[in-house]
Formats: sequence, structure tokens, C-alpha cells
Amino acid sequence: MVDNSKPSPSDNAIEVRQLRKEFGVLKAVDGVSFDLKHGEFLSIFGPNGAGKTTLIKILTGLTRPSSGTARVAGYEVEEGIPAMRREIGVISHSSALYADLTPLENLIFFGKMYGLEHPQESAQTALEDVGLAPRRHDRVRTFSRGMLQRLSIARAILHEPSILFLDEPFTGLDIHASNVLKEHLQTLHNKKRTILMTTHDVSCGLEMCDKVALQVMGQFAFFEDIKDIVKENFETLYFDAVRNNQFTMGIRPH
Amino acid sequence: MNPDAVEEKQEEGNILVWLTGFGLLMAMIGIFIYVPTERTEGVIQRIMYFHVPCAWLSFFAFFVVFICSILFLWKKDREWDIYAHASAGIGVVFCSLVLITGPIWARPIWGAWWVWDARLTSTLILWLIYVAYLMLRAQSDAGSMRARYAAVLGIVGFLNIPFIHFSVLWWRTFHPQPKVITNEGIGKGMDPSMLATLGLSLFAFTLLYFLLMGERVRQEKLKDEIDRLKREKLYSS
Amino acid sequence: MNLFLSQVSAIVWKDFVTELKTRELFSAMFIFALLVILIFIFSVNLSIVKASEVGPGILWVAFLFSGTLGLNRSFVLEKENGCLMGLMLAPADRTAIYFGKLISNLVFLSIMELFILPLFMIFFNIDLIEYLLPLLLVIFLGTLGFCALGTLLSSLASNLKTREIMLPILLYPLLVPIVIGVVRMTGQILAGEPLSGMMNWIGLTASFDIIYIGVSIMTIDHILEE
Amino acid sequence: MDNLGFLFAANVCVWGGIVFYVYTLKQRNRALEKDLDLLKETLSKER
Repeated sequence: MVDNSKPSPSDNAIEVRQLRKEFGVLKAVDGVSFDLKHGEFLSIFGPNGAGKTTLIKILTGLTRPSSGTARVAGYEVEEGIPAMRREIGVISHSSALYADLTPLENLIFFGKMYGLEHPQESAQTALEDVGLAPRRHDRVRTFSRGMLQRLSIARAILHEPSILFLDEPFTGLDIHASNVLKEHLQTLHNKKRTILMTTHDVSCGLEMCDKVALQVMGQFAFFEDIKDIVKENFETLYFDAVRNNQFTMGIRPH
Repeated sequence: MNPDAVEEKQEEGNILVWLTGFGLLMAMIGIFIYVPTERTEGVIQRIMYFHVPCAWLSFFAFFVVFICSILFLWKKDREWDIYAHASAGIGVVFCSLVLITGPIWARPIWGAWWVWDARLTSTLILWLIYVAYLMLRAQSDAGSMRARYAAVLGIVGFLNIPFIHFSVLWWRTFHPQPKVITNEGIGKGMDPSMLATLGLSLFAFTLLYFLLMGERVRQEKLKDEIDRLKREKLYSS
Repeated sequence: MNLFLSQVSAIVWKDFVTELKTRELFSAMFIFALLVILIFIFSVNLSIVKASEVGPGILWVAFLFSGTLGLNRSFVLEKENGCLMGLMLAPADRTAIYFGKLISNLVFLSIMELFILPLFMIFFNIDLIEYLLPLLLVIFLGTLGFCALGTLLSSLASNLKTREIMLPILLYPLLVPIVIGVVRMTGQILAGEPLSGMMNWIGLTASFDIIYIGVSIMTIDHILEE
Repeated sequence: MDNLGFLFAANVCVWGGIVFYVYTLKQRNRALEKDLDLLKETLSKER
């Protein structure tokens, strides 16, 4: 699927305006606004508990924002409409795969859930794409972390989403597996898929992205084009933010 | 909150405290001095004048939980969550009092502490449901998940009441038939003085409910405020 | 609508494929139900009590206990590896997930009950054959109510730290009406009474089923939310 | 028929229960208020 096959009111894949998620005293996301164009790759950095995961959960329709709006692939996420979910794929540190089923069965199941016309064939091709076709009849339980992550990529892009969300995808991967993941991301990026990724890994995150954001205490302290960023300066800023866990709005790394 | 509003609130609270105290005192006088002793059951029948209000109060409290749960799922406002929580706690306390006074009455009248009578049984089941509700709240961390789950249970639990009522009623019943509302109309089965005392007692207990609600809600709000400040402190240091 | 049905059937299919591979759920439920019946037989003196009087109660306690085991297990499978999140990300209505899980719970439990019934017949020396149809109707009504509420509450309890303990604590008090109803009806059926004599109980259990499926449809959105 | 003992017991339970509940509520609120004041004080000092 090409990213603009569906009539979209703007050329932004993701539009976020004053997004807030709070409950009582907890403020997970506190007034975030940004735009992401089709085909762009955004890396969001931030210390633990900064609200990165909550942001992704709102954008993927898993949870409702308290206020503000977010449009993903032209759909208002607050409506939680199923059509929006067809346009997005999600990869997180948990694989979302049934351990007692085989990779093929897993993918067929998710293909059916997404209403694909030929779940069987799509599952086969997806397995070949990630190089797991030889093991398609083994139980997922026997898979290594790296293989699981590859299968989880296959699951996330099975329905050919135009936007991909990755929530700390490198956590717990060895060097080889994370290289494989990077390759896949590069391919997807080259295919003009919109990608939003949260990560702790500065070099990995800065390597591929077009836009960089730093989220601290629920707010975007920083949202810049990769061209305007000096890597070393950003690293210091990021580590400062993690150490102080402080809202550092207004500090520019250049 | 500005200081004026706080003061005003406190004043209102004080009026409620005095009113409740006065109401309870009057009810006590009614129960022990004014009302005549019932012919068949004797002096023990006087338990009824606070047994029934306790039951009414706990039932009313559970109804408030139900309403606040619906409003919470609709509005997603922490306020409703606090009300539901506070009301469930008060309801369980008074439901426990019903379960204690019931057997004390039953022992001399029926000759047994516990009889599997319809109303006693339904009260016990109701008590179990709302204890489970409070346990659910205690088991999960503060946040919207806890509030949503509790709200769902608050709704599911209250809708269970008619089912409990009929199933237990058809199962068996020994309880004295309600005397206040009989087929002949309201209040026909009782002496006017008894009815007045019961009414007074019901009124005083209802006031007591609102008094307790105020305190409980304030407690939750204080906890929230402390949480908020602690969080602020954590991030600013 | 078509997609909705195919999603529901996909969830049921997935649960069945898993079960055919592992055979964990069914065997555990069956053996557990059998053990409950045995323990009751040892704790009740059958030479004093009439088997047809205690039988229905024992049968239903066995169904409920092993059913709870099944409910717990079924949502633990969904929580493992964050599968439930994967399901929630799919373009499916939350009610599709609820119905999928409801149907697979219902079918597993029903199969287990069908296996237990002949054993019950033998152990208690009760002839069930002549009452089979009304008995199956009552068992279906009871099991449906159990699964309707159980699926809702187990999806709720699965996010708690102490889910195995909390599920029965939340579920059993709410199930009291239906337990009283089905045990009564089973007893009356075994005593040879016709179904028409217990219309009030049938009405009660049926409306319990309908109301709780309705409530689940309305509230499942708030439970299946991160 | 002398059931005064039972009546007395029931009264002790109800009124004792209510008084105890009100007392613990008040006590808890007072403790929380104290905590809150303390927190506010330390926060304002830090600033």
C-alpha cells in the first residue's frame, strides 16, 4: 500500500495538538503537540516514566487522551475507530505472539483479525520476508529473543500499515538481532513508511531518523529536525535530562 | 481553593455535624423512651429502629456507588471515582452493622444466631460483593485502570441485587414481612408512634451518611493532594 | 458485520488450535472437576443422604470450580507476551474480543461438562438419560451465565497482581443467584418434575444471562483499555 | 421475656461501631492534614 492511497486531508501522517493524559494527580502526557509528515522517521528519547509509552498508546488507540486531539493517518484517534488501526502497525518489547502456536498460525490469526483477504498467503510471504520460513511449523515458545522480534515485525507489517509505532524495540536484543531490526527499519523507511520510535539508544535512534524529540515529564522538551542537531550536544542534553529528570524546555543543543 | 470557600465549606460541615448529632439524639430518645414496647417481641423489637436504618443506609450507599460508577465511565472524572469509593466503604460498614444486629435480634426471637432467611442471606451476599469491590480497589494501583475496573464492578454488583433478591426469596424465607409497607398501604401495619420513631431514625441515619461521605471524600482528596505534592518534590529535587 | 463474525471465529479458532496442541486446559479442568466430585463424595455420607438430593449441588460446585480454573487459564494465555495488546491493536471491536473469548470459554466448559455427566451418573447411581434434554437446557443456561460474567471479570482480573485469588472473590458472590437457580432446577429435574413447573427459575437464569451479556457489551470497552 | 441483654449488646455494636468509624476517619484526616502541611512547608522552603 502506498502511503497516500487513501484520501487524507493533509500531508501529515500524524498530527498531535495539545495532547494530555492525566488521571487525578498522574500526568503521563502533558500538552504534547507535533506534526509528522508521511514517510518521516521520528525518534523520541526520554527517561523512564516520561510518558513515551503512554503517548504511543494514545496514538495507537489503546487508551483515550484526557484532552487535546491526535490525528493518525487522517483519523481522529479518540473515536477509536477500527479503520484507523488498519493503517498502523505496532512493535513493542513484548512480542504479542501466542507462544503455543506456530509462527504461521500466529500470522494467519492476526491476518484474519485484520480482515485480510488471503491470510494464508500473506502470512507465508511475511514469514519469507523476515527469513523465518524454514521454522514456520515450530512453536513460538522455542524461539530466541531475536527471532521473536523478527516475527513480531512480520506481525506488525502483515497488513501493510502506512505508519509504524515502535516502543523501545531494541530492549533485550543482542547486537546481531538489533542489526537485523535496524536493517528492517531502514527498508521500511526507504519504502516511505512513517515511523515513530521511542528508544533509549542514542546512536541507534539518531542514525536513521529525520526528526528527534526529547520527552521529559510528559512534555516535549525538544523537537527538531535531525539536520539541526549536533550529535554530541544532543547526547549531553539527553543524559542531563535523564540524570536530572527535569523539564528542560528552552535549552537548545546548537 | 480560596480560603473563603474553605471556611464556608467548614461552616456547612459544622451545621451538618450538629444536625446529625441532634437527629441521632432525638432518634435515641424516641427509641428508648417515647416508643411503646411491642407486644409479641418485647423490648428486643427496639433493635429494629436502628437495624432498618442501617440496612437502608447501606443500600442507599450501594446505589450511590452504582450511579457514580456510571457517571465515572461516562465522564471519566476522578471526582466520581472518589464518591464511588467513599460510598462503597460506608456501605460496607453499615452492612456489617446490619449483619451483626440481625443475629442479635434473631437469637431471642428465632432461637438461633443465624437462620438462612432470605433477607439475612441477601445482605450477606451484598456484603461479600462490596467487600470484593473494596479488595479490587486495594489490589490495583492508583490510576485510571483502578477507577474503571471498580466502576464496572460497581455497576455489575448493583445489577445483581434483583437477582439475589428473587433467587433467595424463592429459596426460602423466615424474615418478618415488612410492616411499614404492606398491601394495605404505607404505614398501616404499625402504630403511629413506632412509625414516627422509625422515620426519625431513618432521617438521622441519612444525615449521618452525608456527614461520613464528606469526611471520606475529604480524606481521598487529601491523599491526592499529598501525592501530587510528593510527585512535584520528586521531580524538582 | 461480516468482519465482526470472522474476527470472533478467528479468536475461537486460535483458542482451539492452542488447546489441541497443549491439551492443558481441558485435561486440567476435567481432572479438577472429577476431584471435586470425589472429595464431596468422601465428605458426604451417601448412605444417609439421598444421592439425588446432594448430587445437583455437588455437580454444580464441580462445574463452577473447574470453570474458574479454565477462565483464569484462558486469560493468562492472552496476557503472556502481551497478546491481548496485539488483539486490541487489531481493527476489531472490543465486543468481538469479548464474544470470541466468551464462545471459546463456553465451548470448553460445555465439553468438559459433557464428559463429567456420565461419570456423575455412575458415581451417584442416578439415571440421567430420561431427563437428558431438560437437563442439558438447564446446564446450558447456567454455563452461559457463568461464562458471560466470568469472561468479563477474568479480563478484568487478568490485569491484577493477584488474579488467581481475585477472580473467584469477585465472581462467586455475583454468581449466587444463578447457582441457587440451576441447583434447584437440576434437583427438580432429577426428581422428575417437568420444565413447566420451574418457569420462574428459567426466567431468572435466562434474564441473568441476557443482562450480563448486555452489561459486558457496554462495559468491555472500559476494561480492554491500557 | 427479658431480652435487655441482647438489646444492650446490639446498641453497643451499632453505636460503638459508628463512633469508632467516625473516630478513625477523623484521626486519619487529621494525620493526612498534618502530612500535607509538612510537605507544603518543605516545598516552600526549597524554593
